[in-house]
Amino acid sequence: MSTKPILQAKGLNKRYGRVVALDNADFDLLPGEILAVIGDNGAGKSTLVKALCGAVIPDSGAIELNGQPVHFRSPIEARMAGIETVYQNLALSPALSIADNMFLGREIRKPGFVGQWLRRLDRSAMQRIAREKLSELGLMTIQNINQSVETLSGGQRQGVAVARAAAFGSRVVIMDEPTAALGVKESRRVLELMLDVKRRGLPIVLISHNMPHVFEVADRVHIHRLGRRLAVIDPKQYTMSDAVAFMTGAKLPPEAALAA
Amino acid sequence: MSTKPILQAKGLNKRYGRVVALDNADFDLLPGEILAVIGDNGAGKSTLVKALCGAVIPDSGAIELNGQPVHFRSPIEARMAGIETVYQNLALSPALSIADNMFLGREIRKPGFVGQWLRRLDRSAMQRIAREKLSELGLMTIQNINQSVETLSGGQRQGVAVARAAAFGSRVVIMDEPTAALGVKESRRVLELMLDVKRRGLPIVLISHNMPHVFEVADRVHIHRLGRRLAVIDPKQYTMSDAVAFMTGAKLPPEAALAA
Amino acid sequence: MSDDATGSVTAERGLQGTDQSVASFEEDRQSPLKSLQRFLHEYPTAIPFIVLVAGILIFSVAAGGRFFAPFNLSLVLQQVTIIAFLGIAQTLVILTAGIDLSVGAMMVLSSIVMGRLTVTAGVPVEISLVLGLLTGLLCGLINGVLVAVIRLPPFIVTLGTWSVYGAMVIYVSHSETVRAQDIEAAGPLLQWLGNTIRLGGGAVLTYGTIAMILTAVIIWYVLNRTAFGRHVYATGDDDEAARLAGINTRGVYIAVYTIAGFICAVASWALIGRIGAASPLGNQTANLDAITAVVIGGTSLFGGRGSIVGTLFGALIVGVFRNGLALAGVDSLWQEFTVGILIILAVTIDQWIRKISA
Amino acid sequence: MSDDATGSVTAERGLQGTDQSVASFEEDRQSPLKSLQRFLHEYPTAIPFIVLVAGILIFSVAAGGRFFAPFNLSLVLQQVTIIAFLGIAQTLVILTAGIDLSVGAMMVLSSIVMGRLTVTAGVPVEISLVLGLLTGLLCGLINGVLVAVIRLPPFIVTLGTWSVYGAMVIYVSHSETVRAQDIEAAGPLLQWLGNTIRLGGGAVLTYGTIAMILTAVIIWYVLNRTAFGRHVYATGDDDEAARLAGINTRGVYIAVYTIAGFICAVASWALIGRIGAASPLGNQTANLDAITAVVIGGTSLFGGRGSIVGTLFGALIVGVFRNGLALAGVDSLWQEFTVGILIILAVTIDQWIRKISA
Amino acid sequence: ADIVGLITKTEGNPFFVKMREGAQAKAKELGLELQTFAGKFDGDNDSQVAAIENLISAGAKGFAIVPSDSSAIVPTIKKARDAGLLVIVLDTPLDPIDAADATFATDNFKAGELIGQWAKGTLGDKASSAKIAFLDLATNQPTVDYLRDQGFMQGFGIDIKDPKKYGDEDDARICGHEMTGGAEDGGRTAMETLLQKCPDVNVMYTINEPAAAGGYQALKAAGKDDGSVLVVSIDGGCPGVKNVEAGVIGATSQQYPLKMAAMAMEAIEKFAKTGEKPQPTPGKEFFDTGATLITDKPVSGVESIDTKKGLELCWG
Ligand SMILES: Nc1ncnc2c1ncn2[C@@H]1O[C@H](COP(=O)(O)OP(=O)(O)OP(=O)(O)O)[C@@H](O)[C@H]1O
Ligand SMILES: Nc1ncnc2c1ncn2[C@@H]1O[C@H](COP(=O)(O)OP(=O)(O)OP(=O)(O)O)[C@@H](O)[C@H]1O
Ligand SMILES: [Mg+2]
Ligand SMILES: [Mg+2]
Repeated sequence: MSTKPILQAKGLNKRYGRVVALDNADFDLLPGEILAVIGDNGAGKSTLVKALCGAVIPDSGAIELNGQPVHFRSPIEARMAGIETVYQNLALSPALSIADNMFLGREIRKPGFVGQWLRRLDRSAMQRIAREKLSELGLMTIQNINQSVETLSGGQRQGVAVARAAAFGSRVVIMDEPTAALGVKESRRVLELMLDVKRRGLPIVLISHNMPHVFEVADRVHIHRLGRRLAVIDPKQYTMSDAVAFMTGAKLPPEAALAA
Repeated sequence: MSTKPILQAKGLNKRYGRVVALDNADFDLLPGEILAVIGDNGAGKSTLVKALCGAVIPDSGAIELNGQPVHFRSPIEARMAGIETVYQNLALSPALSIADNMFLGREIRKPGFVGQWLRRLDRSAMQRIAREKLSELGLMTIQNINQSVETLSGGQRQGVAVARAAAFGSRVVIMDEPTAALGVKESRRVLELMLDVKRRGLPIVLISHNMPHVFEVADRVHIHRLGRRLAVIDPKQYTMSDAVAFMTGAKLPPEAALAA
Repeated sequence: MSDDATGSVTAERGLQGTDQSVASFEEDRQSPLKSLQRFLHEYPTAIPFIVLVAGILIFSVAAGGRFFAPFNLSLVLQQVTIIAFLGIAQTLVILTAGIDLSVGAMMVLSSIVMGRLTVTAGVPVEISLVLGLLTGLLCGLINGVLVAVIRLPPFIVTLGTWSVYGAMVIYVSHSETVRAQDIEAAGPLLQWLGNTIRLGGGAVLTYGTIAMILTAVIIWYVLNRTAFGRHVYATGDDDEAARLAGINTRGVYIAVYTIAGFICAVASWALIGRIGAASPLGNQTANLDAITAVVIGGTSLFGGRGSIVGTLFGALIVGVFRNGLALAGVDSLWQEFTVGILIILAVTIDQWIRKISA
Repeated sequence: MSDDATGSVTAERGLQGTDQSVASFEEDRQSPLKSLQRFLHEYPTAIPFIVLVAGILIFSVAAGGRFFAPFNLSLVLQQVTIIAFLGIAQTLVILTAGIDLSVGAMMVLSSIVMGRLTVTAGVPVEISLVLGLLTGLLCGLINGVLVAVIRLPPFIVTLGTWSVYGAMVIYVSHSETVRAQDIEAAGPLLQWLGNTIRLGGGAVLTYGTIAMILTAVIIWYVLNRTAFGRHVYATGDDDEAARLAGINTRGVYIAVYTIAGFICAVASWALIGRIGAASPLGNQTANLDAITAVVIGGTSLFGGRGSIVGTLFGALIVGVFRNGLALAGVDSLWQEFTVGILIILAVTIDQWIRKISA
Repeated sequence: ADIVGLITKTEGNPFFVKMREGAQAKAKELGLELQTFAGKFDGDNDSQVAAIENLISAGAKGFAIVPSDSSAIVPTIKKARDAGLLVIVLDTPLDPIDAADATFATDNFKAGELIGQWAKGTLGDKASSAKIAFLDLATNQPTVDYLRDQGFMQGFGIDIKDPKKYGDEDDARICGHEMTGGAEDGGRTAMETLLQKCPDVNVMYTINEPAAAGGYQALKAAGKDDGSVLVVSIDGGCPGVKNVEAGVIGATSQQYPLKMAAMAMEAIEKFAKTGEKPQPTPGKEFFDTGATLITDKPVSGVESIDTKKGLELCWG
């Protein structure tokens, strides 16, 4: 806890009409760590990360990146600040191809005049890289990189979104349930990929309902309950069943964790 | 294997342009069992169950329900035959309320003249029942049963779809990754609910990537690979790692399972 | 065997003693503005209503007492009756994410059928009335079948049938208006919806307006209180999901277009009541006006969201603007100009209220 | 500690030695029909092309040699030039799930500005041409800002600006045509796009048509070969997803409407070339014709799917039908009727081919 | 000030714009408050009904109207007259004509007849073998449309059959009818099509001068702008008369919207002051504001004025 958090939020609030999605929520992400965020359905986890990456503007609260206050008004700003996100609903354009989706908003242009002045896309480079990234994830069953995303299976789509974030994140990578629709093999790849990314020095925020995954890769676990951070625990000091108990309200977490 | 299958398919084929989603796939569901269908992403599991419940019309192949050949041309026909399905993409209407979605296509009308002749809906009855069903699933964080589905969290939506199928299935219940977005608590409820449904005598088809879940509840496991049924195994005779090995092609299943 | 199930099982040990209460958050005490916002959030139709009231207030000042007179206000109601009728029909269709460009043509065709049969062909007026209503129904059914069974885009279908029904109008009518005097002689029943009720203060209500309001109430009931209504919304919202959920979306499409056609036929009856005659000309822009009313009323052109009440307010907003500008003595050229700007403004205010109340 | 991780770990032991090859399925040998279907599935724009060819063949028989003469075919090309221009502008907008009802009004306004400045105000023709082009651009920009920044529905915005720009046309022009002779005297440059190139066989191509084709090529390039084009498709497909994926959707909307306005201004230049004069009249149906061309060309009104090439074919299909019917001696009443039916038929065939090839 | 109204068919047609300008000038001179209305398109009856209602509601003394649908508007006009307003119909008479207090009309049929006679006279012997292209207004044949068209045929010596519609004639000299919408682009496309149908066309009848200008562009493109095709039109607007002067149009029938509107304003003012209603031209059911043939190539037996005179009288 001595290092300064790379991404930090204090007292975030967000309500939708009557529904309170964030209720004075705090958040810290330390450099180089994998932070898991767990919590019941509807606890406000997705809203929290959306607030962190500019997709939702909180009603109140402060966010700091590297100690500097930031006010993202759109996901582009967060992305330019180096925060890359896999959204729970994936944020893919169904009618576009896999390669197009991977490079949406950061297309590669051809070298030289054609690219500089005619702004022509380098299709083949993008396709090649897209295929590489997908292969790293082991998404072998994708037969055609120019297939439109709407023709992919649910898991294949998720793979595309994860590959995109992992390939382009430069400061923080946020993943909202990246393995929810993935098969055993593909999930394993995503976990390995996360460890890879971590090795590159990038911190990761992982939202997941899969406790074995969480306990396998996370350095710290942020437990979210009823719109706020309930506690942060060290997965090496608590068991899965403790975590689940805290998260569902069956047990109260110890003071130390609360203070974390 | 002595009992006659309640739902059976033989030689189903389905292609989308170049992509072959079903390649001569077979399928059997025995009365009263929970049959898990596992396979890689894109193996064709969703397409298989869609073909079984009328959402997709296969290019060729035969389907029998209770030994009678059936040709569902729409999901309504399958539903009228008693097959209820939780689709992977949930099939909910975002702008409608939770209660409306639960009763879509089988609304309850008021008793007497108002219902019979003016066809007036019994809103309060539907809301009451909807709330009951959701509570059974433990979806406590839903604050308002008249909330529109688009305002729910991903997991909450899945809960609504599962509750709907479990409440109305009369012959077969099919669930395509029902716990993918659910929390630990909610997943547990769904598993319990499945066992409940099984106890009522209804057979269930469960598609899932979660091996512990599959091995906990399934009576038989249908392994799908590259568009066809590779094998059917008994989860009591094989380990999870065997199943994963078969499904990913790391190992070949024994002859006996292949013949099943 | 079950050597593997341990992971999930151990994790779930933590579930014992789980909190079973329903989550509830404290509501902070609300300022009046906050509660207004919350109110608007829950009743979005209130927004066009507010715009309407604002419009009435503005013109009451700008155009003086003549505008706010009961007679004039009831006049506005008469003037928007036809557009409101078509707007109701259009709302149904738009709720299913469709559009019906042929509403104006169906209305004119029905009115010509009624008028010509009665006056030229000498058919008893009751029968020609029924045949006229059936004409609208049939036209709507054709639209519906093309949309639902052949699965053509509604825009194209109704653009095509608009031409076709328009040509039929000319063919059937020989481009001649069936004169009011002749209708009055041969079948006054056709003009029945033109009768009026006098209310206090000089206000005058036509039967046609009452019929329109009745129609609106019925359709409102159907949309909000019956299963069919829910199916309309679900189909418009996401028709694949609705189909998977077991709705006969095809039936919904056919029904919606057919009902729309029928409402247009009723509108044609009211139209004869309003102008006395059955005219083959005109109502070319009725489509656009009706769609405008629907959209100003807050119904989404992408389907699944909207309401009949909104459409009525939408029609009234445009009617009030046009009437108010005229009474304020604005030149006809600048009337168009101002109506254009006011339409944009009305929807801007709507958007703005929705945003702050979201 | 990690006493719990066993479950998932044991399951994954099975992953060792996983098959690493890319899945591939055998393709059965294909019949010619099958390969046609596959071809159509991959190149959906081929469908309007087929309908077009079919139309040409039919009229070559029905209307005799007069129709199939090179001169007549080039005439059809001239006749659809303006609609195709507007259709290109409209395609851009519709691809973002919008609609622009003001294209016709923007075009007429630009042409009036060019004509009046040159002839009445005596401004040098080069300057008035530029000012005219800027007029269209500005009108489009206004549409774009209203759509993107205030987030109003495009239908309402452009309905409103249609009224506004229409009123401006009347105001600026005093409803008077700027005569062809006067333009010829004061600024023949405005009529430059009316010049023609003679091809073999009597076919005649105007510079306007060439400009239209050039515009189509440029927009095609932008849509298919640049990042901006991808963003247009993504925004139209699902604008929330596009926003989350880091696209400046607001910028896309503004750009698209502005470009559309500019294309309309170029169209107005071609229009002066075609009719010689700058007229405040007409082009009332241009909007609808342009949208029809877009939709027949296979572009979805819900955004994200479609192509410029389809729009060109769509415009040609309607042009061929109208010309062919007239040459076949069909009465104008039945022309309307038949065009309506043909529009539906064309799209039916399209749907049908797509279905069998799916 | 007393309120008076003017309701025209559309906003965009110069004919009606001039009418509005005439009425505005006269109303200002007489100290009246003028409210103007227009339909959204040719044949827009509904907007005119609403306009009349608004005038009743505003307490107007009277109004002048160019009816879009001369019979469908009648019941509404009756309502206005019952409410004590003076109703003057301009340009196109009502059906029945006495449904209005007064009618100041140009005789559109007569206007057509004049150019028909002129064309026949100009062609002389060739008239019997002429080939005529008709550039009409719209498929639904609004009143002006068939009156002008049938007037022309009558003047040219074609059996018009039903005088209330065109298209039912069987004279071999008719090449065909195409719709122009009364605008240049429609005129050009229509004439291109008719030229394809009948390459030997030598007479082009046009519903109005914008259509004529558009049609002329088609002739020009086909190399037929050498005077081999006679162009006739109706309206007599200043650009139209200039086109006659330039030889684009052979002859046009001039009408007088400014005069019509100004007279209507005077009549309403008089009625408001004295209760006196205007009287029709002796021998006719309406007050004829006249139509004059304008051409620089007069034909004997058809009265006409030249373009110089025409430009003095033209309306815009
Ligand atoms: N756009 C919205 N409008 C209204 N309510 C919303 C909206 N988005 C989220 N909510 C509500 O806010 C609460 C928190 O939602 P959120 O998606 O953050 O939950 P979550 O923790 O991510 O759940 P899950 O694990 O199921 O994804 C839920 O009760 C949800 O209904
Ligand atoms: N509508 C469609 N159009 C084209 N291809 C499709 C379509 N639906 C599915 N496919 C393809 O068919 C194959 C099987 O898809 P399916 O959804 O059945 O897989 P799945 O086994 O359910 O995978 P997952 O576990 O990821 O849900 C995939 O390769 C997919 O790309
Ligand atoms: Mg979430
Ligand atoms: Mg699936």
